[in-house]
Amino acid sequence: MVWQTLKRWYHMLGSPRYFYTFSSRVLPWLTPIAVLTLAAGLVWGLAFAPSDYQQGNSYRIIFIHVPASSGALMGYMALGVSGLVAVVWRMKMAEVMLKAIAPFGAGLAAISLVTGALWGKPTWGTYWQWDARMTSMLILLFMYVGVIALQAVIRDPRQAARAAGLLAMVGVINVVIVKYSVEWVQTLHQGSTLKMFGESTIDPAMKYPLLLSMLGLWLLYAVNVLLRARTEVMWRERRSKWVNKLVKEGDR
Amino acid sequence: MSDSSIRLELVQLGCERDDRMLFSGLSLTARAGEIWQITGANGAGKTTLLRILVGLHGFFEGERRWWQPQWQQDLLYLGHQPGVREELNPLENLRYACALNHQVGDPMAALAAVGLRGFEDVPAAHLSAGQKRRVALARLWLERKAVWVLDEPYTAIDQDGVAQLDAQMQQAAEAGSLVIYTSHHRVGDGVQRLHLENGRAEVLS
Amino acid sequence: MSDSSIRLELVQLGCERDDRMLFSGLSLTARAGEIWQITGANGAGKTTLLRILVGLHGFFEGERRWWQPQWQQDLLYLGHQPGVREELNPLENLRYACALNHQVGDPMAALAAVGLRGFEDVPAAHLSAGQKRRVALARLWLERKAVWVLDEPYTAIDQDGVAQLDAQMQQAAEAGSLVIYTSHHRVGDGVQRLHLENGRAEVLS
Amino acid sequence: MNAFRAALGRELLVLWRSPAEIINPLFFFVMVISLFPLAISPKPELLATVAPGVLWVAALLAVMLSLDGLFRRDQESGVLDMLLTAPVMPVVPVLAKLLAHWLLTGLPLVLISPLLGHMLQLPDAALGTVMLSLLLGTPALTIVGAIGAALTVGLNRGGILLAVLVLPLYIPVLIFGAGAVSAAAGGANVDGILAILGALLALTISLGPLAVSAGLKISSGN
Amino acid sequence: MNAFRAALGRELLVLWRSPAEIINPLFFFVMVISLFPLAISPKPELLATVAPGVLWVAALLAVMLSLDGLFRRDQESGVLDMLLTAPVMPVVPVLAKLLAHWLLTGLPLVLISPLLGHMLQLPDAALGTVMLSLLLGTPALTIVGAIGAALTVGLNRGGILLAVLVLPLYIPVLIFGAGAVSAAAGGANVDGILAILGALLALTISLGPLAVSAGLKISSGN
Amino acid sequence: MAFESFADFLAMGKHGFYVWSAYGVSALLIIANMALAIRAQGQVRQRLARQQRRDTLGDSEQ
Ligand code: HEM
Ligand SMILES: Nc1ncnc2c1ncn2[C@@H]1O[C@H](COP(=O)(O)OP(=O)(O)OP(=O)(O)O)[C@@H](O)[C@H]1O
Ligand SMILES: Nc1ncnc2c1ncn2[C@@H]1O[C@H](COP(=O)(O)OP(=O)(O)OP(=O)(O)O)[C@@H](O)[C@H]1O
Ligand SMILES: [Mg+2]
Ligand SMILES: [Mg+2]
Repeated sequence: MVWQTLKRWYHMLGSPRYFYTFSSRVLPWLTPIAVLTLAAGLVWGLAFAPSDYQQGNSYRIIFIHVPASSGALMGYMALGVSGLVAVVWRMKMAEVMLKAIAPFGAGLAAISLVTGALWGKPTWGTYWQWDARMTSMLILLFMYVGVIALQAVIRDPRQAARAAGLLAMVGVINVVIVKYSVEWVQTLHQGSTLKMFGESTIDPAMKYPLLLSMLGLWLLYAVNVLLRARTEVMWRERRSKWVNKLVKEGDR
Repeated sequence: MSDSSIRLELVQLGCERDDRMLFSGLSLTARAGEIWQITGANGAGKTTLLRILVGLHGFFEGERRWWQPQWQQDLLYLGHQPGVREELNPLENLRYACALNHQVGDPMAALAAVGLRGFEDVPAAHLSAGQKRRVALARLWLERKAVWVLDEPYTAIDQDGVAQLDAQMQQAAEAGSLVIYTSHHRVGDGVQRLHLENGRAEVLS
Repeated sequence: MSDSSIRLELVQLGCERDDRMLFSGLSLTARAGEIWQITGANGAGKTTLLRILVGLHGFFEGERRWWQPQWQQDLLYLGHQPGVREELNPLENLRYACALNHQVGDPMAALAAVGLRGFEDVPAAHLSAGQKRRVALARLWLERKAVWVLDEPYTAIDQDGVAQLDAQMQQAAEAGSLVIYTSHHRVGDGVQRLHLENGRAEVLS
Repeated sequence: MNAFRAALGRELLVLWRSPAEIINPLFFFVMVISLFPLAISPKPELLATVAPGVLWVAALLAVMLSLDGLFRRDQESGVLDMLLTAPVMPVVPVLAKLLAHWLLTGLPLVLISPLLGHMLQLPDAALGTVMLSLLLGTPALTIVGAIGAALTVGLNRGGILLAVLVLPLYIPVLIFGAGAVSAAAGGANVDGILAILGALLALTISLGPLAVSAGLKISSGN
Repeated sequence: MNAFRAALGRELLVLWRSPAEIINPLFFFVMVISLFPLAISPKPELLATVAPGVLWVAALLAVMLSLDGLFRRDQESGVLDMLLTAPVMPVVPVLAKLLAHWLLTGLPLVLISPLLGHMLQLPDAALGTVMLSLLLGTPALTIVGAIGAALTVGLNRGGILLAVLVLPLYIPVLIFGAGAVSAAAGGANVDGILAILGALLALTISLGPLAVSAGLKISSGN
Repeated sequence: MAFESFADFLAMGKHGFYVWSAYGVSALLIIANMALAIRAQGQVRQRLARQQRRDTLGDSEQ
C-alpha cells in the first residue's frame, strides 16, 4: 500500500506539468507562512530572548547563523539525492531540481560564513579562524560554486544537469569525509582555543526562537526552490501545449 | 545471414537542438545489403542523426532499434574527427582501434590499401589532413562489420581515394553489410537517400 | 589596375618536410584576373605551399615575390581551419576579422549571402561544421582584396554553397583579383592548374 | 582483458611518445617546492614545520594539472567517440588510462619525494612516511581528478575549471596525507592515519572508474 | 589604433562570454590559499609567517594557469594564422590580448587579496602592501607567462610544459613581491622593494609584447 | 522584551555593529536571491509571450 502510494507520488511529481500545477497551489500559502515564521523567530530571538551571560548580546547572531548553516548542509544533501535520481533514473524533474537547489544553498553557505565571521570578532577577537566547522563550510561553498559553474559552462540544459548531478553525488560523499577529516586536523593541532557552545546546553528560551527561525528559513528555501524549478520547467516545456496555453492566459 | 534482414528501425525519431527542431517523425527501416546516404544542407542535422544512431547523443524522442541487443559488437563508426592520435603512428592507431572494437585483420595490408605504405611509422602529427583521415578509413579494409556508419567519409580525400572508397562501400553492401553515410557531393548509384530539410526528413529512395 | 599585371612570381621554389621533398624547382607567374587551382594527392604539399605563399611557413628554398611590398594589405587568406572562435557569434567573428585585416563592407549582408541569416547571434559553437566554415567564407562577400588564397574552401559546404562559391570566385577574377585555391574534387572551368606529384610541380594550365 | 592490455599498452605508448608529459609533472613538483624557501624564508626550523604541507600541496597540484589533458586530446581527435561506441565497456579503457597515467606521473612523484623532503629539512625518520603517504594518496588524486576531467572534457576551459571542481574533493586526501607526514615528523605513530588513507584509496578505486566513465558519457551528450 | 580598439573589444568579449574564465582564476587563488591552513596547521602565528609566501605563490600559479589557454583556442580555430597574415603588426592584437587578460584575471586577484591576507592572519598594516605588490607584480607575470604560452601554442601539452618554461622566469617577481609583504608585516619600509617591482614591470612591458609576437611567429613555422 | 529601550535594542550592548551587519548581510543575500528567482520567472514568461506573439503574427501573414 505504502509502496503504491509512494510510486504514484513519484510519477506525479516526476511529471513537469503536474509539478507546475502542484507548485501553483502550494506557493500562495507556503510563501506567507515561510516569511511569517522566519520573521517571528527572528523578532523573538532578537528582541525577546534573554541575553547570554557570557557573550552578552552578540550571541543573537545564532538565530540566523545556525539556520543558514544547517540549511546549506541540507541543501547539498538534496543536491546529491537529485543527482542520483537524475543520473541513474534520468528523471526530468530531478534535473530541474539540480538547477533549482544550488543557488539558494550557495547563498546560505555565504551567509553562514559572513555571520560566523561577524560573530567571531566579538567572541574570539578575530574574524576568521581555521576552525573545523568554518573550514568545512568554506569548502561546502566551494562545492556549491563547482556545481553552479559546471552548469553554467555546459550549454545543453539536460547535459548540464546530468554533469552537475554526477558531481553532486561525488560531492556528498566528500562533504561527509571532509567534516570528519577537518575535525581530525583540529584535534591534531588544537587549533582554536575558544569553543563554540557545547551540545544542546542551550536555554529553552533561546532554543524555541532558534527552532522557529530555522523552520522559517528552511520553508523559505523551499519557496525559492519551487520558484526556480517552475521557471526551469516552463522553459524546458516551452514547446508543449500546456505552457503555451499558460503563457497566452498570462498575456491577457 | 538472410540478405534482406532488418538491421535498423527508426520510429518517429525527433531531435531538437538549441531551440530548433532538426527533424521529427522520422521513421525508416534499413536492411542488410543497403547503402543509405544522408543528405541535407549545412546544419540540417546529419551529424546529429548519426550520433543518435550510434548512441553518442542521447537527447531525442522516438525510438531507435538495432537488430540485436549487442549491436555495438558489429558496428563500425567513423565520426567527423578521424579518431587518430597525433603522437602515434598509423599502425599503432589502427591496432588500438582494432583491439577496442574486437576487429581482426591485417593492419599493414589495410594501410597499404589506403595508400599509406611507407608512412606506417610516421607520427600522425606529420601527416597531411587527408592522410590522417585515411588512417581512420583503413578500418574499412579490415574484417567486415555488419553496419558501417560514416560521417562525411570523403572529406579531404583525393579523387583516386574517393573512387576506391566508393568501391569498398559497394562491396560491403553486396556482402551483406548496411552502410550509412553522409556526404554533400556525390550521390552514389543505387543508394537509398534520406534528405533532411527544414525540420522534415524525407526518404528519396 | 592593368588586367594582366603580375601579382605573384615563384622562382625555383622548393620545400622539404620530414625528409621528403614535397616539391622543388617550382617556378610560375600568376597574374591579376587568373584563377589557380592547386591539385595533388593527399600529402602532396598543397597546404604547405599555400602557407609558404602567405608567409606562415618560412622554411623553403627559392624565392617568392609578391607584386608589392605591403602585399599583406591586399591579401585574403583562409586556411584549413576556418578562423572562427566558438564563443563569439558569426557577426562578432566577422567584425573582428575585418578590423584586423582592414577590410570594409557590410557584415550582415555578407552573412546573409552565405546563408547565415537568422544565425547572426548564435554562438559559433552551436553551428554545424559547414555553417562554421561559411562564417569564414563570408569575408569573400565583403570588400574585394587583390589576392585570395583559399585552402580547401569547399570542405563541408553543401552543393548550393559550392555553386555560389564558384560564382563568387569567377566574379572576383573578372574584377581583377588573383584567386589561388586548393581542392580535390572540382576542377573549375578556365582555371590554371598546378599539380603536385611525387616531388614535382607541373603547371597544367 | 585483451582489450585492457591493448589499451594499457597504447596509453603507456602515448605518454612515452611525449616524454614531456612524464617529466613535466615531476618538474612542476620540484619547482613549486623550491619556490617556497624563496617565498617564505630559508630558515630550517620554519621550513621543517611547513614541509609536510608544502610537499603535499605541490604533489596535489602537480597531479591535478597533469590530469587536465587526460581526455582532451582523445576527445578532440575523435578517439573518445570511438571508445564510447566500442563493444567493450568504457570502464576498461578508462581503467587502463588511469593506471598508465599514475604509473608515469604519480609514481615518479612518489619516488622523488624523499629527496625533496630532505631538502625541506624534514627529519630522516619522516621520509618513509612521505613516500608511503604519497604512494597511497596519489592514485586517489588521479582517480578523483579524472572524474573532473571527464566532466569538463570538450568544454575547452583549460585547467582552471578542473581545479575549481576537483580541489574541494582533494581535501580529505590532503589532510590525512599531510597529517601523516606531520605526525611522523613529530615522532608519532602513523599507522592509523595511513590506514585511513588506504581506506580512502579503496573507496576511490571501487567507485571512481565508474564515475569517470559515466562522466565521459554525459560529456558526449547522453 | 583602430585595430587595437577592435581587438581589445573582441578579447574582452571573448573572455566575458565565458564568465568562468574570469571567476575561475580568482576561485583557484582562494582555494589554493585555503589548502595551506589545512595542510600545514591552522595556528595563527605560524600562518602569519608563511602568509606572504603562500599568497604570492598562489597568485603566481593562478596567473600562470590562466595563461595556458591564452592562445590555444585561437590557434586551434585558425584565428592565429589570420592574425599573423593580417596587415597589422602582430604586436597590436597581442597587446590587446594581454591587456584584456590582465583586466579580467589579474586585477580581480589584486582586489580580493586583502581579504585573503586577513584570513591568513596578516596584520592589517600589511594588507595595503599585499595589494600594491600584486598590482605591480601580476601584469609582469601575465606578460612573461604569455611568452611561454606563445612558444608552446600548438604543442598541445597542457599547462605543465608552460609551467616548466615559465616558473623559473617568475622567480624574481616572486622574491621581491613576497619580500615586500614580509617586510610590511614586520613593520619595515617597503618603498625600495616596491620600486624594484615597478622596474621589473617596466622592463617586461617594454620588451615582453615583442617577445610574445616573435614567439607566435616561431610557433607557426617561421 | 530583553531590552530597556529601543536605543538599547539597537546598541545590543556594544555589539550592535556585529549583530546588525550580520543580519543586514543575511537579509541582503536572501532578498537578492529571492528577487533573482522571481525575476528569472518573469523573464521566461515574457520571452515566451513575445515568441508566441511573433509566431501568431507569422502565421497570419502566410
Ligand atoms: C565563518 C565562521 C563560521 C562558520 C562557517 C560556522 C559554521 C557553522 C556550522 C556549519 C554549524 C553547524 C550547523 C548545524 O550542524 O546545523 C554551526 C553551528 C554553530 N555555530 Fe558556527 N560557524 C562560524 C563561526 C561561529 C562563531 C564565531 C560562533 C560563536 C562564537 C559560532 C557559533 C555556532 C553555534 C553556537 C552553533 C550551533 C552549535 C550546535 O548546534 O551544536 N559559529 N556553525
Ligand atoms: N606539421 C608537420 N610536421 C612535419 N611534416 C608535416 C607536417 N604537416 C605536413 N607534413 C608533411 O608534409 C606533407 C604535405 O602536407 P600538406 O598538409 O602540405 O599536404 P596536402 O597536399 O595539403 O594534403 P591534403 O590533401 O591531405 O590536405 C605531409 O605528407 C607530411 O609528410
Ligand atoms: N554542440 C552543439 N550544441 C548545440 N547545438 C548544436 C551543436 N552542434 C550542432 N548544433 C545544432 O544542430 C544543428 C545541426 O548540426 P549538425 O552538425 O547535425 O549538422 P550537419 O547536418 O552535420 O551539418 P554539416 O553539413 O555542416 O556538417 C546546427 O545547425 C546547430 O544549430
Ligand atoms: Mg556534419
Ligand atoms: Mg591540405
